[in-house]
Amino acid sequence: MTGHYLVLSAILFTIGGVGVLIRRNAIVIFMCVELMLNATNLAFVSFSRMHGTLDGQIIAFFVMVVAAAEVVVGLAIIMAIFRSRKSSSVDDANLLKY
Amino acid sequence: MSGVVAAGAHQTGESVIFWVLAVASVAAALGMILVRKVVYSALLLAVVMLSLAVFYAVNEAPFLAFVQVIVYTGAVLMLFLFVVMVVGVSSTESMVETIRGQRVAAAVAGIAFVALLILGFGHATLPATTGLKDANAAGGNVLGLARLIFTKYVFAFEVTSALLITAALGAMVLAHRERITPKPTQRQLSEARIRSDRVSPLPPPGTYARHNAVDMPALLPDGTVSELSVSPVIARRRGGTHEDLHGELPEVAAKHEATTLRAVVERQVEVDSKVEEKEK
Amino acid sequence: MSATHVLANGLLAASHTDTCAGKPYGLGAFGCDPWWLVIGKALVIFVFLLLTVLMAVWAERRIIARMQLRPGPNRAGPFGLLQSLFDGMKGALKEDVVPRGVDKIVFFLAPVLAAAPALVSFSIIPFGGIVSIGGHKTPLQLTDLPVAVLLVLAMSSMGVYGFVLAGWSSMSPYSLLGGMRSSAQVISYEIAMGLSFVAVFLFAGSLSTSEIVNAQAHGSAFHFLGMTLHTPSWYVVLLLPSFVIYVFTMMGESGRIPFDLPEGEGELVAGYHTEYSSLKFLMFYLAEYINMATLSALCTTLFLGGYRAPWPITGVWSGANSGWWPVLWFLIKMWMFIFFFVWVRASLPRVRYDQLMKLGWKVLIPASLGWILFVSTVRALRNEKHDMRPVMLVVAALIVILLLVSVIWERVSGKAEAPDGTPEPEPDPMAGGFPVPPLDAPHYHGAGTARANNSAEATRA
Amino acid sequence: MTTLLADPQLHAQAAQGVQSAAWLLIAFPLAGAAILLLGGRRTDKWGHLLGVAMSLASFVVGVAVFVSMLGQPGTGRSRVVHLYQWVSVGSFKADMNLLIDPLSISFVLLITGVGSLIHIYSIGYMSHDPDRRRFFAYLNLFVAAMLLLVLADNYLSLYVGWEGVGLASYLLIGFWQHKPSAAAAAKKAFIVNRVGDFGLSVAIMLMFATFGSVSFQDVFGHASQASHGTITAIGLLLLLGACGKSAQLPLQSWLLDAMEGPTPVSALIHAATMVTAGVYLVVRSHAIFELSPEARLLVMIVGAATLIAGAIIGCAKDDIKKALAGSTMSQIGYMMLAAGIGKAGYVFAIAHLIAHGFFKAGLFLGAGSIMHGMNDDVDMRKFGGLRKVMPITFATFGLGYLAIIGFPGLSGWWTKDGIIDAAFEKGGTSGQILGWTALIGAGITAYYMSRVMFMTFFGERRWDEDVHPHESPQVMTIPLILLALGSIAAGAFLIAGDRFANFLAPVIGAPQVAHKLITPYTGVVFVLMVAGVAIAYVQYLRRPVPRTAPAGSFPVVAARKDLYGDALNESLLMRPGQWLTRLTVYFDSRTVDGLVNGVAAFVGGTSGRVRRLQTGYVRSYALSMFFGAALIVGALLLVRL
Repeated sequence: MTGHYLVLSAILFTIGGVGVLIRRNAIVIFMCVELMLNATNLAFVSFSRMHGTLDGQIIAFFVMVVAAAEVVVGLAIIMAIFRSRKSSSVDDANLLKY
Repeated sequence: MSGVVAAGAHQTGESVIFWVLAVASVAAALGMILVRKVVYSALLLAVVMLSLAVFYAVNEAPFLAFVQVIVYTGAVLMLFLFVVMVVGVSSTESMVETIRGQRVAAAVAGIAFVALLILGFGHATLPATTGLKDANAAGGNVLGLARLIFTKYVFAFEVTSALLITAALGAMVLAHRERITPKPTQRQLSEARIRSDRVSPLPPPGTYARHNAVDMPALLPDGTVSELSVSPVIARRRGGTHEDLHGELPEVAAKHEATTLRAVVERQVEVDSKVEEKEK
Repeated sequence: MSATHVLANGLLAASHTDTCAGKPYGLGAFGCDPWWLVIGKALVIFVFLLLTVLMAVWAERRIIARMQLRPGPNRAGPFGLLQSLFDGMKGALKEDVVPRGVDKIVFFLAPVLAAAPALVSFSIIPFGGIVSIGGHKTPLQLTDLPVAVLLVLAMSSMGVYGFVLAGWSSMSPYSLLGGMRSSAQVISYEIAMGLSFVAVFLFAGSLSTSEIVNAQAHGSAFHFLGMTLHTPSWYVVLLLPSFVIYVFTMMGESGRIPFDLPEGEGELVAGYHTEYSSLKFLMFYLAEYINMATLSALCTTLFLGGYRAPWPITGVWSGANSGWWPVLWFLIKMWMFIFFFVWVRASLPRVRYDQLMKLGWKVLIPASLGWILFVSTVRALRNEKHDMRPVMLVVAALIVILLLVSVIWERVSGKAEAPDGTPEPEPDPMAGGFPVPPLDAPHYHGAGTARANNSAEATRA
Repeated sequence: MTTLLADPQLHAQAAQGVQSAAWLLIAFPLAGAAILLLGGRRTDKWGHLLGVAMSLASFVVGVAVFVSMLGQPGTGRSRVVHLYQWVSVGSFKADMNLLIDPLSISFVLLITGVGSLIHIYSIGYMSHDPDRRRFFAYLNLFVAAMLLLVLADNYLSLYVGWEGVGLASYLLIGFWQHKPSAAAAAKKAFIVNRVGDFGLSVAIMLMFATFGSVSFQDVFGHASQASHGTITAIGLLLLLGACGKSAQLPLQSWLLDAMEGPTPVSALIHAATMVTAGVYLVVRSHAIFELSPEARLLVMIVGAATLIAGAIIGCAKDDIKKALAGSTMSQIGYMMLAAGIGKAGYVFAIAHLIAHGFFKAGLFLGAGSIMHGMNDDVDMRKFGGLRKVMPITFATFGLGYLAIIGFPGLSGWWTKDGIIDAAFEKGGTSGQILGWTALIGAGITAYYMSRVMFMTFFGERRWDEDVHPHESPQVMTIPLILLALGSIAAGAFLIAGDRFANFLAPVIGAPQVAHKLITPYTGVVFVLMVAGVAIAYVQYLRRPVPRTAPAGSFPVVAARKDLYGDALNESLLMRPGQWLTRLTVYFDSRTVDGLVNGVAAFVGGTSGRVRRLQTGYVRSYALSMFFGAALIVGALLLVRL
């Protein structure tokens, strides 16, 4: 059964990754990143159960904490960019190029 | 149902939950990256997250399941929604791809990635699931987690607390707007108001009009429209004030007008006929 | 059926399924009920909640009326008891208006999202101890979890979705503002609320509601003037600061006066449910009152000893905590809180939004953190078998000194900061503006041109 | 060999008593310079007095050291004052030591004595200059640097003094830097000196490479073991250095322009310091030159050529200072000639140097006194008849004049005749040529000096209406008188009875033959001198001197133009140098830069194409990351499966 969770986790992770690639709205991209983190969490929890130790759950817990911190800062950055550029598209923020 | 639960039944129950929620979560995830409205994306992501919370519960991680709901669904995603509403309520995104080949490449990469991962899982020799019975035995899941966090992972825990503080401060700095003028006190505001042209409050919307919707301008005694009665925010959102001052659809208004006209004409005819009768 | 069992098994993290019969208290007592008993309990809770809402609405109107020296609804049924029932029926039968331009799916989804979690929360509230129903010994509680209180938090955070999405899907500025206010308010107060629970968890040693209630059964014994006395067992006494903070956050979470900013009728018409009518509106109404009941019940459970009889009664009547009697104590306590909600609503004005946020972030959260620090220190010292009295004395003295110093400091510095009356110079919006001007520059608000013209005229004059 | 081993230079003992305080010699003027320069304007009021005091203090120390030295036996007169170890790099060590021996103490006395007189004189001469304090600071610095030069016991320390002298001369010549000519002259002096310094520095490097040391002791002690070529090279390079400092051909061009500095500076440069450094260097390094006849021959040729060239230039100049400058060149030429002759000439070189220090200082200061009275005019054609209005200046200038032309009995007669004699004594064809050159030079000297004398002090008054010549104040005339006394007596004091030769013997070896007072050439010299004076008398006293210079014949024009020295420099050095520079620039910009630019263009072009990958779209970057992740997963699977 645990293998199923791992496969599901891989699929969700990939969907999140593809979402990052094909969406332009910074917020949606951020959501996709969250999806990827969630997918890894699922894998961690499954592994935790598989191995009979709680360490996987701890890691998932830390991932959540770090994700929360990342979201807070990331959204603040999106807000700041939106305030000055009136756009939340990541393609508009392409000044750093050749 | 009380008493011993057969291992087979356990397996079946878990399978049912898994297959239902796995399909739901993958569908929701796919929907999340495909729908145009950002709010829908967020809701679909919430579906995925709640499904994962259930998976955690099934995987004997009750604490994590609720933390998932509280932190991810409750706080993180709510923050997303909040920002979505700040940066643009109706933010729908054009789905036309501007970078050439991005979608195809993304699809190829995605398929390759997931295929490789699944291939890897398929070939890996996963150990038989031990289950967390022993790990959760001494005081339960919460106590077990707490014991690990405050012993083995205490350093990581402290570091994440520092990270959280830093992140909070960073977000405050980033989202902070510097006040460049001192905040006016109530006294200053009232003084400014007394000195201004209008001492009285603005006319409320809809006064003397047919209805009092907030985007319906008030009518002045002479029948003209008072622009001041509608908040400029609403006027801008609606693309100007209501074009029909009676608050009706154009065709209804025309019908209404026709009826009124007919009634007036009929009444006039009636009056005329009465006068004629009297004269006779 | 096996699916729910798996879920319950996972959530309870119950390692041994054969403990059901063995343990009369604690988590082991749950997850063993027959299916008809579970459904029955759920049904009873549902009906109970609906009745509570009806009664609460009636009571609120009557109480407020009495406080405002008027009779209130007194026509429908005895004392107007049926008034809210009739109001509900009428509301449900009204035309369901769906405005043009709303996001129909979410518009429909929002009330459901608001009401459903509110109903779920009550499943972990213990109404009483073990009773015998149809030959089965079962606790008067639908279920319990090792993380039961977290369920309440989770559900309250889910409930916000209803308000936020309602605000968004209405496509109306007022609704949107209401929804955003709601989300910010609930998130902010949820943190303080969670922190106020921590002290309780520390003392009870569990997150399970039934175990928390049990932990409040007996205070620790101590000797005083030759008598053996018991410390107060209820956490409202032991953890008074936590309780006070919880009461504040409870008001904030419920979104009622004085914290009803999401629907402040003076500013936002009716906030997030401005555009709702009929049954959908009733769902929000229902959610609000159920939330009120849930918060009251949770407070009762966590701080007021739950379903246990208060001390004087237990002193004279040993059977007060057995059988069905605890339900009575529980209802009395819960309704005290509901009355408190109503009382506050009748007495206090609405706060300003910035005041609300300031209270949440700058007072409640720091205070909770400090209090938790203190409590956990005390707990740790007690676990290490230290004598607490000198420590307490020293800490108390320190706090008093600190307060005195801060008061004196405020006096001194307050005098030093007396305004000298010189007007502040007009700040230059472009000062330090490299490479971009400050984000709050006047021209962002359309004020730049007017101001520039004014100043130009002033210089010409 | 034996002489070398006996050379007490090589066996100097540690200094004792007052000699160990010899560092004060340098410290006094150096401190003066430091105080005056760092103190700034607040020292304006007493700065000149401090400068004089420091110079005098140094002189007093010098006299004390000299007296203490007299009390010791001849071989024990070399003392080393160890100050500190200056350089210690690997095996290379250079001490900052002071070498006190008869040669250096002679110079010390000359420098501090004449220098002090010039200091005193400057109080009056510069009294109206707002920057007098700075002037004295530079003077002190000059004295300090020169003292370091002559007191050094190794070439490296000597080089420091050498450069210090160059710096001080630069500062002083350009003292009136607001005058473009002064600034240009200062730069010229500095740059021409650089050429000589280059020679000296290469010589020092060569010494280090050959002997592993630069101290006099080691270099002279092992000079005989080095190859002849090396020694010749060192000698020639030292000569180059000497030519730069002493304004010998071909590096003479700066000296005449150096007249742009205040007159006391000219006196200091020409009489006591700077130009004498070259002579000192050659005499000090006699151990090297004695091992290389070729180098010595070149020294003599340079000296003789400069002797004649300077004299010819001196004949044509109407500028009194420039005429005197020409004479300096010429006289230094005598000294170099003498130094080149070898043992027989060293004493006369140094003696002539000291005597010349007195009378040339007197002449220059006299010229300064005249300028002081003539509103800073230097054109002799506008002088005339000054003997009445400036009697003291006339008397002292006249004594100096008599000394320089070699009037019998005065300083110049004793020393110059010795040189001429030594040149003839050298023997051989070269001796004859050099001797006759020196003889003719003496005649020309008499001619141009008489010309200066007659045009300035005799004849009708030709000065302008608004000029009111007057005698200078006592602070200027007293140094003049003292110098005049020196002009009279120095020669006799030094030469008579071989007194100086014996004194210097520990350093440069005892003279083989005693000095003869009357030589076969004494008469010839006297006749030539009289002839020179007579011609000058006929030209400038019998006939009226035109106020504007006549066109003159080719030699006159050539002499006026410093014998085309500048033109020669320009065409021989500057133009080729410019062409070389252009060629180098061309090579650099085309070949070197072309190579570099080609590489850069290649890299730039490549990166210009590669940079298109940097689209600025985060999603593109994310795509590459995702592909990378897939690749890593694939690679892992390949490895594990």
